[in-house]
Amino acid sequence: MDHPVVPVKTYLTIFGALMVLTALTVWVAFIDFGHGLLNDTVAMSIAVLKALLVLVIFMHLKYSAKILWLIAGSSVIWMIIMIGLTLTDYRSREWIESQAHRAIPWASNPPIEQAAPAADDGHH
Amino acid sequence: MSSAPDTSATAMPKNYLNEKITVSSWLLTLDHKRIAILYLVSLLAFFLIGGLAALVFRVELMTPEADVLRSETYNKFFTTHGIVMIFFFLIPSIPAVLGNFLVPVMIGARDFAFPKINLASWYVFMFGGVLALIATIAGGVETGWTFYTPYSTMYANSNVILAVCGAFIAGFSSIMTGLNFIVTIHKMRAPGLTWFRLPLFIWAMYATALVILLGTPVVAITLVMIFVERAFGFGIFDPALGGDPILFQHLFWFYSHPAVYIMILPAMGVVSELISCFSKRRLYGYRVIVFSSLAIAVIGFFVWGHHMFVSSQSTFAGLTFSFLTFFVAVPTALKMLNWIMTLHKGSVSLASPMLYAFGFLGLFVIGGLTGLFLSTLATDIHLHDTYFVVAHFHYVMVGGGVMGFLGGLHFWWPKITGRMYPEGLAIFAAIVIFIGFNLTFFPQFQLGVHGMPRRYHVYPEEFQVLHIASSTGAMVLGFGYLIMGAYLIWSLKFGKIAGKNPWNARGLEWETDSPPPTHNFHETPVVRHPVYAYEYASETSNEPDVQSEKGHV
Amino acid sequence: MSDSRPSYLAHHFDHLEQQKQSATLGIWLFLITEVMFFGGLFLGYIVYRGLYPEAWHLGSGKLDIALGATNTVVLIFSSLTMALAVRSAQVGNRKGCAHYLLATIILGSMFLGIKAIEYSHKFFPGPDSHYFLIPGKNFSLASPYADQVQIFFSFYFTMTGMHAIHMIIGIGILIWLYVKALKGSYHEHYYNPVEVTGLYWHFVDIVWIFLFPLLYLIGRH
Amino acid sequence: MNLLFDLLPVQATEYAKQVDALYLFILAISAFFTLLFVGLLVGFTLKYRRRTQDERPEPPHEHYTLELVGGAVLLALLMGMFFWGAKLYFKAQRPPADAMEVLVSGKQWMWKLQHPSGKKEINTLHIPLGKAVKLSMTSEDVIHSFFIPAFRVKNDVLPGRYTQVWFKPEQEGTFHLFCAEYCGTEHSRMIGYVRVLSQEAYDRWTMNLGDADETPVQAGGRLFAELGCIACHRPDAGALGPDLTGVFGHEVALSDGTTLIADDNYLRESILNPQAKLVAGYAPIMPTFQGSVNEEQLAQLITYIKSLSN
Ligand code: HEA
Ligand code: HEA
Ligand code: HEC
Ligand code: CUA
Ligand SMILES: [Cu+2]
Repeated sequence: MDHPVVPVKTYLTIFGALMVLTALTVWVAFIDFGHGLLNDTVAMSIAVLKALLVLVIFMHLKYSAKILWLIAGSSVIWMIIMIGLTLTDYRSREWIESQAHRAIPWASNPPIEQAAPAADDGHH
Repeated sequence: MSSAPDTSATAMPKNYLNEKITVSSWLLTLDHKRIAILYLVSLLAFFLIGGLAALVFRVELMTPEADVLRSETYNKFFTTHGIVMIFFFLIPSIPAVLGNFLVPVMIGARDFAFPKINLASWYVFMFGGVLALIATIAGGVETGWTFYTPYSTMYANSNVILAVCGAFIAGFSSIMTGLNFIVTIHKMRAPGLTWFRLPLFIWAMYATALVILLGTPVVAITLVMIFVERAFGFGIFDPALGGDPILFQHLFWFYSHPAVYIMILPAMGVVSELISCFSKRRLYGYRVIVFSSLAIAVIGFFVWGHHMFVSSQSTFAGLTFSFLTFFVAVPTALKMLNWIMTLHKGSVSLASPMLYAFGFLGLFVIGGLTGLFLSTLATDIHLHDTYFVVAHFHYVMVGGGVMGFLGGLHFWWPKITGRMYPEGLAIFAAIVIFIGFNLTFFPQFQLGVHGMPRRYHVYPEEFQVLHIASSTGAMVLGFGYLIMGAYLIWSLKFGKIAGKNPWNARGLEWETDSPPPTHNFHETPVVRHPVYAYEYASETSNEPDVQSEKGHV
Repeated sequence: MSDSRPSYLAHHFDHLEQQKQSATLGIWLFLITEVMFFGGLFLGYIVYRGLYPEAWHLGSGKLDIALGATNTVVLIFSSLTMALAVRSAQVGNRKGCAHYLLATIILGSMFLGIKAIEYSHKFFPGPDSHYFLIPGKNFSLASPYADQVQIFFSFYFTMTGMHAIHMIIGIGILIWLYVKALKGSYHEHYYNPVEVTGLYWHFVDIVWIFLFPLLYLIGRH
Repeated sequence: MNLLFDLLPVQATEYAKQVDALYLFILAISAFFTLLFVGLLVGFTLKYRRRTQDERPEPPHEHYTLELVGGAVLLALLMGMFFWGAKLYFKAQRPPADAMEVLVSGKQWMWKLQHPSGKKEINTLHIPLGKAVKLSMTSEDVIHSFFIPAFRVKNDVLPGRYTQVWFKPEQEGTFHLFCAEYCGTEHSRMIGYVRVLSQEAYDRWTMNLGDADETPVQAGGRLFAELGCIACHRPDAGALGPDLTGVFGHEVALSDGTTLIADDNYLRESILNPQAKLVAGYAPIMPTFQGSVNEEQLAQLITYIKSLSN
């Protein structure tokens, strides 16, 4: 079950693609898409694409057993768990502290500053 | 109990222990069994250091005033105790000693996939351990084992740098061990040994190794961040610059919560083996136990925020983490259920290893259930950072982890050394340890509920009575360990020869000599039966066990 | 079986295939730990970038995009030579393997050299600039966000520093491989070490593929 | 109280009683399962003890009904704990609107407290009976934690941020106050008392010693003038900065299009790091006051700004 030998041409093609993508990501960084988030999304998509090319061809994932896909995948998933759950804290800090108490229907106390009236209907 | 042939032969057949006995043959050995012994000796030394530190501060806590130690010294002692016990004793304990010894033998392999990495892991471990000891003993670190910023990076003394390096380096040794386990279990099983014929101890090691691989690197990078902030003045968590100390806690607990499962899963694996052997039957719900180990390993990564309910992480995050925490309790509870049901209609005998298994069950139930008080938001607000937490984690770590380790050590002692220890003394010591343990830590629940904060050097007078009880218990506990240490050492030379299979257990490790030869088996075993096939004479034979046919009375 | 065992088959394996698969599995598992290791830094980066976007733009603007891009090219190029080194070994071209390894070493060192130049610009900002960008007591930058930019630079140095350490370790291993490859140790029947090192090297490349846009390219528009 | 015989510590608030009810609920479940478990353990061990050396029991059957049912029942119990705990937790997170605000500043190794009347004290907190009290807490150095066991409340006290704790004492007396987060050498001496006095006694206590001090609101107003805030934050049309009247607790539109509710942390940030969140329609000209105000002054400024919203 030896890995098949990948032709040199494939390697060169991938290398070329990586170069093009590098140029692209630099070029695109100087264009204003109007919203910062969009720039980030484009930059990250290109980076993910590049990483995939390296993983699949240079690192022979394409020719490898399923278990290696599983490993590569799970490492990314775990990183997402770590980052995602931590961000539940950061993303919801202001949200809850100032107003979101109302959003929890079964918690019955009035929120900090909006005294009685907001509490009557309890949930919006 | 044992049908060991009571030969008076003093010379053992050639085995891994007596093959070559020069110092370099030990220090440069690539044999996983010898590496396990190296680990065993070093870990017991660390346990002794950590335990003695505890005894000293327990003595200090007998009175409300400061009389034995100064505040600074007290803080250094509990920090040493925590760091040593966690990073240098309990995390490596079962994997590095019993796992190292048994994984290849239990799966019928000649060695681990990467023996050199295995040896390197011990050296790395010792290097980290020595650094940490220099830091904690020679200089003194006083941050607690949790290294919270900004205290650790801006205020505590600079020995913290060394301690951090020590813990960082020890992490590598964990990773090396974990990596070896997974690759070996995947690639080197004996013919016929399918995944669902693996002993539960192997499954436990596998799950543990997963947690190690996914978690340890995160604490490593966290320690690196502490290091650069402390040593080079980089601002990472510094609130003065707008840094967030809570971020440190997230990173730290992302590893350190799963780490508690690194400590308990192996003990659970040991207990599964013990219960099966001393009830003489396959475990009830074998697959449930397998999958619950994996479930614990996975869910364990989702709950770290329960250490931060009052840290002022967002309310919503607290809610999320509390909710998720309850889900780890379910697979654990299922394991408990299966263990109990294995006894039902079994053939139960109470040899000393089984006593430890029972100790584990009784104490871990209490430890685990008190975990529920802590994962419930409102009660944790009150109980957080009190002695209730201290009692909780000693019940799970000492009552669970250490009991499992000692049970396993007793169970496989004849395999490891080729000799039996005196059973009567062993039972006595087990009982002393059990009593001492409860006397030490049960009063701490009451202390905690009444508000006694942890990491307190001096405390209000009304807490004294319970503290005295606890300190007394610690002495009894230490005494129990002392007896145990004494008879184990005694048995090395004077113990009765054990023979291949003193417990009449199933499993490949019992099919080879005690102690095993250097390459574990004289010829590669072929497994022919399901796991724990007590109805057959042995794992590899074709014949049903003759005894079992007439076994039912 | 023992009479037919080649010298490069370790005693505890049954056959070459088992040894090879173990090595590959092992290195991939190791790479998991690397992902999580850098993951911790990415987490910190994301949290602070969310809190202080302006500071992140400001800090990123202080980095030299030309040097960063050059380094990206150099590193990807080294990944290519590494892949070709593995391939040469696979097809039994012992000489080619050594040459490509050497090329990889040189490119890797170039990367580090350029990195060193970049670092030195932060240490010695030149007579006419009014800032000093090494985090710590002396950090100075005329900006209301100076403090938060300092956090940016703490991350910049920690991330690229950790990456550079990985490169240095990689180059060390490559040199060792090169010496053995010169002796012809790697060939179509046995090239595990080259392959495993290759996987590591590509991984380090991937880390840089992410670091480059995250550190150099934000807020350029 | 007697630690040996009392299951629970003093319950000096209504909230404490509610927490204890939950505590007893979990305790009952725990006791039940522990007893059941140990009972089975002992029972099975006796009943099925090994009688002959070569006894070989039947291997158990492989079906999973017991596990499924058991797991489901447990999960139900656990969710009960979760919701009950979460409900109380929300209560603890949200002080009533009329709560009296006491400023708390933690410092290695003491608690500095300041009352609305301006009265300051260290390590002992005097509060009136039956009145909701809210503590706005911050730290001058490391993380501390404000813990009053009799009220079942606790929250970490962080440098660079405000956190809060609230309670409504319903029993006169003296209760422990502990620092519950390890904060260095004298952590265990960072303790004090909470004295719950009747309203009259509290007023008398305030009068006796409190006349010399200005209130935080007064001090904040003075600082507002002294530091020059007033120069930009004037309630007239041509002012450089927004009028701060009625800002606190209300929605603020930011220049990036988002909105938020102005709370303590927002005010704090606006003063220390004004560029972080710009108010829509204003230039980023406000200087930072990082370094020119200390924690105490900052707290007074914020209290003053809050008072503009009443
Ligand atoms: C081996 C180590 C270990 C283990 C296994 C556990 C297991 C658990 N722990 Fe523990 N814990 C620690 C070690 C461990 N812990 C340590 C070291 C700390 C403190 C760190 C520090 O701050 O220094 C800590 C702290 C800690 C906290 C933070 C407390 C605080 O600081 O405020 C919390 C909160 O949720 C918690 C919860 C749990 C839970 C829910 C489990 C669960 O996994 C338990 C599951 C088990 C059971 C539930 C029992 C068995 C089940 C039955 C008998 C069936 C019946 C059960 C039901 C009704 C469900 N632990
Ligand atoms: C595995 C982990 C582990 C273990 C085994 C122990 C074991 C013990 N711990 Fe533990 N403890 C922790 C982990 C552990 N601890 C952690 C993580 C903390 C938190 C630290 C922090 O806050 O930062 C802590 C904190 C802690 C505290 C709280 C301190 C404080 O907050 O102020 C206390 C107080 O009683 C305590 C007591 C004890 C006692 C009496 C033992 C006893 O069980 C010890 C008994 C052992 C001995 C007495 C050794 C004797 C051995 C022999 C005599 C011979 C054997 C010889 C051979 C076999 C050759 N520990
Ligand atoms: C040079 C003028 C100037 C001075 C002096 C000044 N500010 Fe401001 N301030 C502004 C401007 C302009 C804004 C609106 C833009 C922004 O958010 O930064 C503002 C915003 C604020 C806000 C947020 C207001 C809102 O509507 O949400 C607060 C609170 C505040 N300032 C407090 C203070 C305090 C307290 C001081 C004195 C210690 C002070 N300011 C001094 C110009 C100033
Ligand atoms: Cu302040 Cu502990
Ligand atoms: Cu935990």
